[in-house]
Amino acid sequence: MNRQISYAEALCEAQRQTLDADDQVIVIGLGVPDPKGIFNSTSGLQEEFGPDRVMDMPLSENAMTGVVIGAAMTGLRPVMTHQRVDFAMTAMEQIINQAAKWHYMFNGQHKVPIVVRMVVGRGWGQGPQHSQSLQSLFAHIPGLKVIMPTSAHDAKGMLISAIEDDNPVISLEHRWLYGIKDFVPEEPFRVPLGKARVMREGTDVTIVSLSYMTLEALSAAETLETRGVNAEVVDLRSLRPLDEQTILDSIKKTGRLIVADTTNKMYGASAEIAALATEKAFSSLRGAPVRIGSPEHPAPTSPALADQYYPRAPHIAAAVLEMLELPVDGLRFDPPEGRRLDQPNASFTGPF
Amino acid sequence: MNRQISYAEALCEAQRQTLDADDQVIVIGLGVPDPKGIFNSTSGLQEEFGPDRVMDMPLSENAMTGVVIGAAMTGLRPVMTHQRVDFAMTAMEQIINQAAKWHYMFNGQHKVPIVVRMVVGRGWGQGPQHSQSLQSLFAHIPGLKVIMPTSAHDAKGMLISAIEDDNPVISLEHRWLYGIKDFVPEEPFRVPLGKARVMREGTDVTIVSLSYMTLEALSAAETLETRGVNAEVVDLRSLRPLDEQTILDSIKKTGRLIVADTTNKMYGASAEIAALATEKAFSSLRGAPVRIGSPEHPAPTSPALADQYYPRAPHIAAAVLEMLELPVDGLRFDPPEGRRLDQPNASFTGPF
Amino acid sequence: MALSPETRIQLFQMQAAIRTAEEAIVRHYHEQEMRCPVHLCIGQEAVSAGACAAVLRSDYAISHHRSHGHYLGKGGNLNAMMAEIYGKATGCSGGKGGSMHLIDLDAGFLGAAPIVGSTIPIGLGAAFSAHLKKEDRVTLVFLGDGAMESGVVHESFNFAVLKKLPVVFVCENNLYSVNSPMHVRQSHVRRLVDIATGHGLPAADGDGNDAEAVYRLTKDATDRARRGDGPSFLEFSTYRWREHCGQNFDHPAGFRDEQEVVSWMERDPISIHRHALIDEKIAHPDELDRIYAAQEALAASAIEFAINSPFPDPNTAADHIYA
Amino acid sequence: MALSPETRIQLFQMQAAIRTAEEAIVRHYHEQEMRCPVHLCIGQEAVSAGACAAVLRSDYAISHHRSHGHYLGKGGNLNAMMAEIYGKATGCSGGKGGSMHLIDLDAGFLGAAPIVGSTIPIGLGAAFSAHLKKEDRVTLVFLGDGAMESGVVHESFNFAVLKKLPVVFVCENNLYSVNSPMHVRQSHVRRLVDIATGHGLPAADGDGNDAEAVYRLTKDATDRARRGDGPSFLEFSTYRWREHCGQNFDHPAGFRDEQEVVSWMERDPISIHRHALIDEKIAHPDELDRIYAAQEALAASAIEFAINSPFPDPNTAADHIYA
Ligand SMILES: Cc1ncc(C[n+]2csc(CCOP(=O)(O)OP(=O)(O)O)c2C)c(N)n1
Ligand SMILES: Cc1ncc(C[n+]2csc(CCOP(=O)(O)OP(=O)(O)O)c2C)c(N)n1
Ligand SMILES: [Mg+2]
Ligand SMILES: [Mg+2]
Repeated sequence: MNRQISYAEALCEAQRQTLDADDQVIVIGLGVPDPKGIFNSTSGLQEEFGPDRVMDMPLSENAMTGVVIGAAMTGLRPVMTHQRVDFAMTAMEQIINQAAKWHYMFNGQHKVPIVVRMVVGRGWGQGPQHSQSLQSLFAHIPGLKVIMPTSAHDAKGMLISAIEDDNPVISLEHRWLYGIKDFVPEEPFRVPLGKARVMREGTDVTIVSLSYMTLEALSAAETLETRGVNAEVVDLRSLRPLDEQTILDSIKKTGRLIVADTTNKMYGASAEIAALATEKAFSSLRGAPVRIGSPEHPAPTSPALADQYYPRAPHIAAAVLEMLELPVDGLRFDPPEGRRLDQPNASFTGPF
Repeated sequence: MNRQISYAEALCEAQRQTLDADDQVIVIGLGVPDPKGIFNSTSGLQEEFGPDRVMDMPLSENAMTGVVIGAAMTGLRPVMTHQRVDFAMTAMEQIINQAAKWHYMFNGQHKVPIVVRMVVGRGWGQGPQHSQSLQSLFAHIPGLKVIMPTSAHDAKGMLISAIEDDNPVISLEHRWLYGIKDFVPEEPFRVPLGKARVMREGTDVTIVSLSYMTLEALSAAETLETRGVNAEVVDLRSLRPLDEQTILDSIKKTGRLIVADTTNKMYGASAEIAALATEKAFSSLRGAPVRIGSPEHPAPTSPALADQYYPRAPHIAAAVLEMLELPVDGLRFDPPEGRRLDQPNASFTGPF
Repeated sequence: MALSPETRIQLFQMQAAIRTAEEAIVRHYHEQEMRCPVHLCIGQEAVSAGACAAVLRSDYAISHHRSHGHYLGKGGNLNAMMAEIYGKATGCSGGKGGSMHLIDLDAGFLGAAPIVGSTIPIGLGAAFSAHLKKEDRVTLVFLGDGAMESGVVHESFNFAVLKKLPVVFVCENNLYSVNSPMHVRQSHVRRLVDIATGHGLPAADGDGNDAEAVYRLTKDATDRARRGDGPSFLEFSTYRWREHCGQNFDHPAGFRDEQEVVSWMERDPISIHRHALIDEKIAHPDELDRIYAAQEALAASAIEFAINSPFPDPNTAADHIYA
Repeated sequence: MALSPETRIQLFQMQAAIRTAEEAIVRHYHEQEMRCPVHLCIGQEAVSAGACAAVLRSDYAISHHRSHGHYLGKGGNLNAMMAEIYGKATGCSGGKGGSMHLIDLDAGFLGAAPIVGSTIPIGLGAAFSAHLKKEDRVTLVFLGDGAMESGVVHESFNFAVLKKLPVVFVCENNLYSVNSPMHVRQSHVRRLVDIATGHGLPAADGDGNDAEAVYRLTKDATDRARRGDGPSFLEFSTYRWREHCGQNFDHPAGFRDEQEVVSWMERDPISIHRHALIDEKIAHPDELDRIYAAQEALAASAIEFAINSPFPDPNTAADHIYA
């Protein structure tokens, strides 16, 4: 239980173990058998399970989504991958109108056990069409389950749950997480969908964060600690079903809410969390909830413009300090030595 | 100035007058020249302006959206129509990745003056795939403008503004509005995009409503008046840009907010309005904002199931009374005589 | 391929079953108790009957907005269809779907959905899973001429050919997409079969008002699929008599040319087939009339079943959101 | 059609311009100052040079992720391209776009965007507007073999043929989509030109490593378009030498068969063309070397221009959200 593996390895292991346990599982997507294997999250699977179970596909995201839906309805459990959520926009019709609805509209006669993995992210000049974080588009749709695992542990446990789930699950994975390691059990295990995770307990403020922003929130919490502020960090993990209880419990304890999303605020996932908090925990709130997100324009490509686009730990810390009417000076906004802001870490050298 | 015409006629007039004023305007969409002309909103236009300016198109929503984007970038002003927002899901890639971004990502060198009209709605057995209200999917995307005119007056004035606007404008029109009449000036006029409209002044509670729900809200306000409650009704009209000022001013006056959307709440447009209110008018709020929307499942087809799916005026009134801790009894939940709940009015007999 | 007399009479019977069901809807639709859009296939029965007769009950079929014929052809339960259109608990989708969402899994009818083009890859997915599981099972994917304009059909053709999937695309070319004639949507230099062959998809066309021709072409195609020789595309020319959606004729209102409508009605697939069976002495007119009348009675009793069925309990509206 | 010596030398020069620009990127990319993905077209220069030479500056072109060659071929500003890749204010998109979003409206290069397939209908829309406005203007739409799998290409072909639009689809078949070879994506029984002709779209294929052949086929196609005879589809077989994205070779890492790569590198379009010009005595080797060296110098100076240009002011990030 003290084995550390990366997020990508954890995803790969989840697929390997479910492929192994259940003949009906297949893995399909552009570049799945590619030596680089979707940021290494599918590496080696085709070699192990053969091209009938782990396969590439034509550049036909729309039809191929329909194909996995039809395959799922007739007994398979397909896991499909898109290298960018942006590419999946071509398949929205199948996801929103079909995958999300066949179970309901046929009164339970069909099941659509598909998992659609989509990569979101930022940095390194991905620009307006390769770095969107479009989770709220999926999270709005009843019939879908929508998850954003943050840690390698949850990546494995939630992907196994998703593959075993009888419903369409959209999994959004942040590119900057693939290399990050965590303690991950070797045997198969399940992390339930629809449960948030308290990553750090605190009493002064609740930070609900999504995906990569949880790392920024944890780092902000450390900074805040040095200033005597005790932040609770809740990693949302699932957008639908939404774990209202964990969020509300935390707010009831702290009386303050910050929501940190990986994208812009307007009509985004952060609005739902803020609305939920006020609708159901109004009397606990000691101040207005605050959302943290990128500005209301597409992501520019040049680092000179993009560096300012993404809020980070110091921005979260600043928002908390402001909320508590504490001085906001002396926060460190520069990246660590040897790293630029468009890389998750110094070893990351592009090109995607 | 005391001429009354229907919403459909108002839309048609807006298109006729812009087609007339500007050679670059074209109107295109499945069934545009159809004798029934998109719920009568395009009737007669092809006869008047010819098939090079007003035209049908192949059942290729995705490519045709690209075509109007390319045409717009090179000088035309296309108005495109989808008979259901559900069909437009096939074109999400073009709308989200392309239309919304070409101006920004090329640093202002391209303009994309397109209007994409989409029909939303409910009733008469449209069911899960023909009655969605997917406004929040568009409203989340920077670079798009997103409108939902409610009255015939605004339908005309906002469509003219949209056609003259140099940006991609998504217009969502509720099917139950097409037949409703209002005073509409004959000459061309503009209603600015990005401005909400106070439909009814009040002091006790603010109801922010979208599209058809504004009619329900107004009717609820009348009921409330008989119980001594003075409701202000704000017709949102534009989702992006969002008229924060009008909403916040109203909340500051009333201290209470109800948001009534045409669809489900989670991650929907109503979440943004509620989040905005708490973020920017927290201290004015005398209670938790409440959202009103449909339940978190697809729309069922049978009237026996669908009748309960859509909240109406009495539900809004009940929510207000609850919020004010007033008795909620005696509200009339039945439809008026001679009408069923799946029709906007008694003369509506389907089939769509 | 010579058809047995039994098969030929079955084809007649199935066309009668579809026609009488649709006519029953026509008779009752104005009562405003079937409260959902209906897309009738009167005039196109030969395709449904012929194509579905060529496959087994264990084979799959999938359809779109105009699915009544495909559903019944594949053996779908008539009472459950009518009840579904009436929004009743006994409907094949428990009232959640309506006319545009028919399903009968016992009969291998996987479902229908009205976003044009979208069920094509879903049906293909069923064929893909049969292929991966090495099941002896063919899938019929019904589509219209309008669907041939959607990009997803092209993506589906490519994947079907690439993986040699056991699927037959059955395209009913009825010349219209809603009220839009072919020439505003597709160039006359483009033939539907050529698009298929362009993808390396074996294609054939035939008379969609001749159930036996439809049967033969579909049988060939499904035989090939069963042999592992992959997918096919079949185009059948036919014609819809009534308006796109609803129970009326639309030529009186000027939507289509009266002459065009009349000339196609003169080529009524059912009476053509009836005459053939009589001329070739396969059946006596009285026998065929009896068959037709029996179907008529079934249709009437299905309507009655539907009317007498209970509505679903409103409290079940939130059932089956998740599996 | 015989090409003039000037045109032939221009074709050489343009190929050299593209090659040297790409090689300059290769030399500097590892410095990590071009901080965006780059999709190099080394090995494919003949298509860009040949197709673009066949059209006028006032004609339009549009491209996708691998657009450097198309942009330069169409007359796009080299300095502005390099500056864009470096994320500088002087870049053709002011740094907002990067390598995947080149544009030069003065040169009729409408833009490039990396969602595969998506720029095809947008280019078609430009042709549609030229057609409606009765402008004498042809649009070149560049696409790859991968894009031929996307549904939108099929929808676009249909509309182009339906409206007889002045557009030429120029498909570079380089056998790969990222690291996926043809056979996992498209059946060998499917030829790209057949898909086009299936739509009634006149189609031809040619050697994509022969700039003059590309020129001739494109000239024919654009002549037809200008005469009002509508769209065409051209397939050119060619090969990408470097990895899909980035500056390295990928065969040493085992992504592609070494022999395959080497055999295509032996068919280098630039040296083939160089030899032809020399053998046919159109140009002296020294002249060609001078031309090449001059392009090399321009590429180097473009890099310098880019490096010396200022970054955009961070405060301009929110400019141009709305027009
Ligand atoms: C994607 C999409 N676009 C538009 C529609 C509206 N629509 C419903 S049926 C139909 C006509 C389809 O024509 P065809 O495929 O030929 O079938 P037919 O109605 O003739 O049987 C259209 C355009 C739709 N349902 N889905
Ligand atoms: C819709 C979509 N799916 C997937 C991708 C990822 N992708 C980027 S380039 C590419 C390969 C395209 O191949 P091709 O069209 O042949 O162009 P080439 O790279 O060979 O020049 C892919 C799959 C994308 N950008 N867009
Ligand atoms: Mg048709
Ligand atoms: Mg390629």
